[in-house]
Amino acid sequence: MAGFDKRVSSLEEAMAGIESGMTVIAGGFGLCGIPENLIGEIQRRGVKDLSVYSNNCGVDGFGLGLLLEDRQISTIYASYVGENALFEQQMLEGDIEVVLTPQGTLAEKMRAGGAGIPAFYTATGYGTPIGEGKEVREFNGRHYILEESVVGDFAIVKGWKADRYGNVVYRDTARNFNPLAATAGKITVVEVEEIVEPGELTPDQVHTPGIYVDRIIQGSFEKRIEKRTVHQG
Amino acid sequence: MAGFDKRVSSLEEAMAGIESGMTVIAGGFGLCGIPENLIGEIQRRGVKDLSVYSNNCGVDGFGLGLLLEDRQISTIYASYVGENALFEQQMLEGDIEVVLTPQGTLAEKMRAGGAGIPAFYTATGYGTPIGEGKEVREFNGRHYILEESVVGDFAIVKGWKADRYGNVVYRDTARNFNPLAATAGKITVVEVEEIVEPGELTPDQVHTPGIYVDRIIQGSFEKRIEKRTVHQG
Amino acid sequence: MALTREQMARRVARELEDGFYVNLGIGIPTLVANYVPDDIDVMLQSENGLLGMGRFPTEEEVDPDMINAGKQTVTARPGAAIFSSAESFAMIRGGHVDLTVLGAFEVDQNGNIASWMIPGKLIKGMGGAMDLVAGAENIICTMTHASKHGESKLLESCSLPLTGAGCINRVLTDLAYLEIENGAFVLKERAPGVSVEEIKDKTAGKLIVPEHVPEMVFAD
Amino acid sequence: MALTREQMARRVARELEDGFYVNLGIGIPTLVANYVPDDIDVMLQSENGLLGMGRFPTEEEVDPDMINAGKQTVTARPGAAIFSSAESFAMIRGGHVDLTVLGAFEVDQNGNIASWMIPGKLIKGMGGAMDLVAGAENIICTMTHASKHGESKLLESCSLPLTGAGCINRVLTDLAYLEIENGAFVLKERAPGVSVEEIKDKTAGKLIVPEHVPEMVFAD
Repeated sequence: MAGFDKRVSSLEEAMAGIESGMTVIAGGFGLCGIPENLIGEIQRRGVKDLSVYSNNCGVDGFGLGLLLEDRQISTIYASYVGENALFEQQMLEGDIEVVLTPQGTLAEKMRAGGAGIPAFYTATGYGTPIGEGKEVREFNGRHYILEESVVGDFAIVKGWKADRYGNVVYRDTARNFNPLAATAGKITVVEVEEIVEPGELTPDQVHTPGIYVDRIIQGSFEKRIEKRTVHQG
Repeated sequence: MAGFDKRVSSLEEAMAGIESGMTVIAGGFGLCGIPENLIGEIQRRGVKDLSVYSNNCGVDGFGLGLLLEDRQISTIYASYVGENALFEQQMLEGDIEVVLTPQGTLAEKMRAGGAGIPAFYTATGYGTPIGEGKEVREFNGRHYILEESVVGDFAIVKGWKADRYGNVVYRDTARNFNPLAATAGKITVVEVEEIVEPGELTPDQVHTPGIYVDRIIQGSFEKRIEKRTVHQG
Repeated sequence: MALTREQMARRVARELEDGFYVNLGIGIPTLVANYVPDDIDVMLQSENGLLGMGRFPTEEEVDPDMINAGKQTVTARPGAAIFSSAESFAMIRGGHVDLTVLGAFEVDQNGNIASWMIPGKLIKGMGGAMDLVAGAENIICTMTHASKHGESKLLESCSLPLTGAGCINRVLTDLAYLEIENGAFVLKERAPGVSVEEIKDKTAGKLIVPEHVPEMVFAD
Repeated sequence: MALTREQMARRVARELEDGFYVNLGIGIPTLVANYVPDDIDVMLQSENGLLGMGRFPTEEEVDPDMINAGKQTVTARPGAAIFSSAESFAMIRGGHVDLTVLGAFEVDQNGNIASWMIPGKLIKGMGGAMDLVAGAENIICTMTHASKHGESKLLESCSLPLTGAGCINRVLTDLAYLEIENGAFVLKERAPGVSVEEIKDKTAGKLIVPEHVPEMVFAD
């Protein structure tokens, strides 16, 4: 059954093959559900000129923010760049190209890329700078713009549990972009908190079927909280 | 909390508002996971001239086959019409318009309709009769055709368990088209085997979030098996 | 007197209906959750993938895997559902959310909204706002009526890059509640003690003032 | 001797590789599952929403909620995943399935395939076949080389409505295994005892016959 055993035992093996100039699709929303250790491995390798698709770009010194420090990212497709001073600075200074992309369009670009849909129409962004230069078409009296999908050389994903076949479940809102990213990588690498035996995940409850996943690695996670808000009383 | 209690107590109430000439999107694959009782209620009401989106059209005397008997369907969008003699006959005689639609395209039409995507490109059907009259476009050197999505006046869905908020889980391969259909109805009616208390369904495991669902009804099901195949020994 | 942030949230909360699925943006919109009338129930959608957002967690409940779109730690109420970002925006884009409340820098008399960038000054990104305004049929925009320098934010035509075109029809400011109809702001209610004259002064876009403009009433 | 259905399935099974995700169509392709070599493991995808299809159920295991795309009752193997039709075709359309095996009425030298209707005679519908041939890079077509009346099914140009254009590159018939390259069928293997002459006779499309065409060997 070696052919379906997708477990790898080192981060080096997990990110083997990543090279400068590649496109990387990353799961996570803010600092929630981000592939911390895979990002760390990309930093360690020092590959440059990456194109990254990710909703956010981490914070200074954590998450994808690490790759900004070493100027490893040349272009990022993201919906939100707030809360990251270095990011804002690199953007304003033109060191990094930021393609601001509406969050739902970003999610759908990944999903469609994984699903063999090269392009789709959405009303999101019509009449705004996001729609400029894009084809506009009317359906049922409403205007939509054409958006193309994306497939990455690598997708880096954070899951909760996985089996060796690469079936993955996510925990709570740490799911976010992860299942979409998982479908959209030529090589999809998933790091999880726990690897379980095949059969432990109920087939009905698998969030990412193993067919999308190439490598699985177990890791430990800091899970930094961006805004700790608590109920008083 | 009346506003979120989507339970109805009769089939009459479940299908209230359905009229002749409407578009109905139905879940189910073959006879597996079909909304048996909602179909029965449509038959009882005798509404005519329905446009139906469903992968199959049941068999003679069961499932959507019931609506063929009374000639209630004028147009059906389906991927497979085999195993239903009456269907084939009505189609060949021109009593019913059959828009044969590739299975994946049919699924994506429903999903996209529910997701506010009016149209998408797919390679499926390019160069075949399915692509005739449709826009062809090249992306990355490959040809794709443009397919439009669908939203129905009603979606009829078969779930396993639901809570009163309309959160639904499906069982095994009875899931099939049901979650897609559920997103694509202006009025979505789900019949289930069991209604559970809010909180009994783990949020992570909900297949159809309640926001898509308008009415929930508990029913009992025949669950007819189309091809009973057993392991010898 | 201009409305406080809390009063603005309370006024918006009156637009809630029993059974509404609601997406609340960051800032004043978030406060609306505190003023849901007792006799109705609404379900909060957070675009990072949560339907049925609950209160903030206690210290013991804090969980880094459970946040809202503002990245705050939250809880899920019984009957919540959690899903991917694609599913979340399927709901939003597909028009399944009943009400969206969000802030803005500018709104104009044609229902255009600008809320995501000030060229050369502030680029935070649009997050989910462009999807929300494109997907919802029912949007309330909350904002101060004018800047600190007295410049109107209710314009004839937005000067900043748009978030959405022709999508806003209700605006609640600290001075007034207005609806946008046929290329004009229609003044529906005034903040307590705020004169029609002041609102006129601070509205750069076309303003229609009905004969009677009631004052908002806040019970306590 | 022409291959039996079982021999055809056995020959196709040799194309399986360890770790392949495979979609098997109805008919001969289904039989391939019986001949997976012992030293490899493949995962069967059924387009109604099952990855990791197992054997048929025992009488006690029969469950109407667990069927395959041929509507047969089946089981799931440990490590299976179940999903919606949209997700299933995301896999297929997105090129995630490693090998698709399906039957056909006709194939032509340009890789076109016709498998879903015979005008005026038979309209079953394409089911998932159009998606499968559009999505897979690796397709094996299984069919008899000629009709009962001796008419070739390997044509210069398909006469029936197409299922997919230019997508087939491997064909296993009861007489031969062929690959489609540059607008021609290339004869790679013969069924035991079948002459190159017979294959030539029954191939209407352009056929390239290499100097040596090995005979298939079946151990038992």
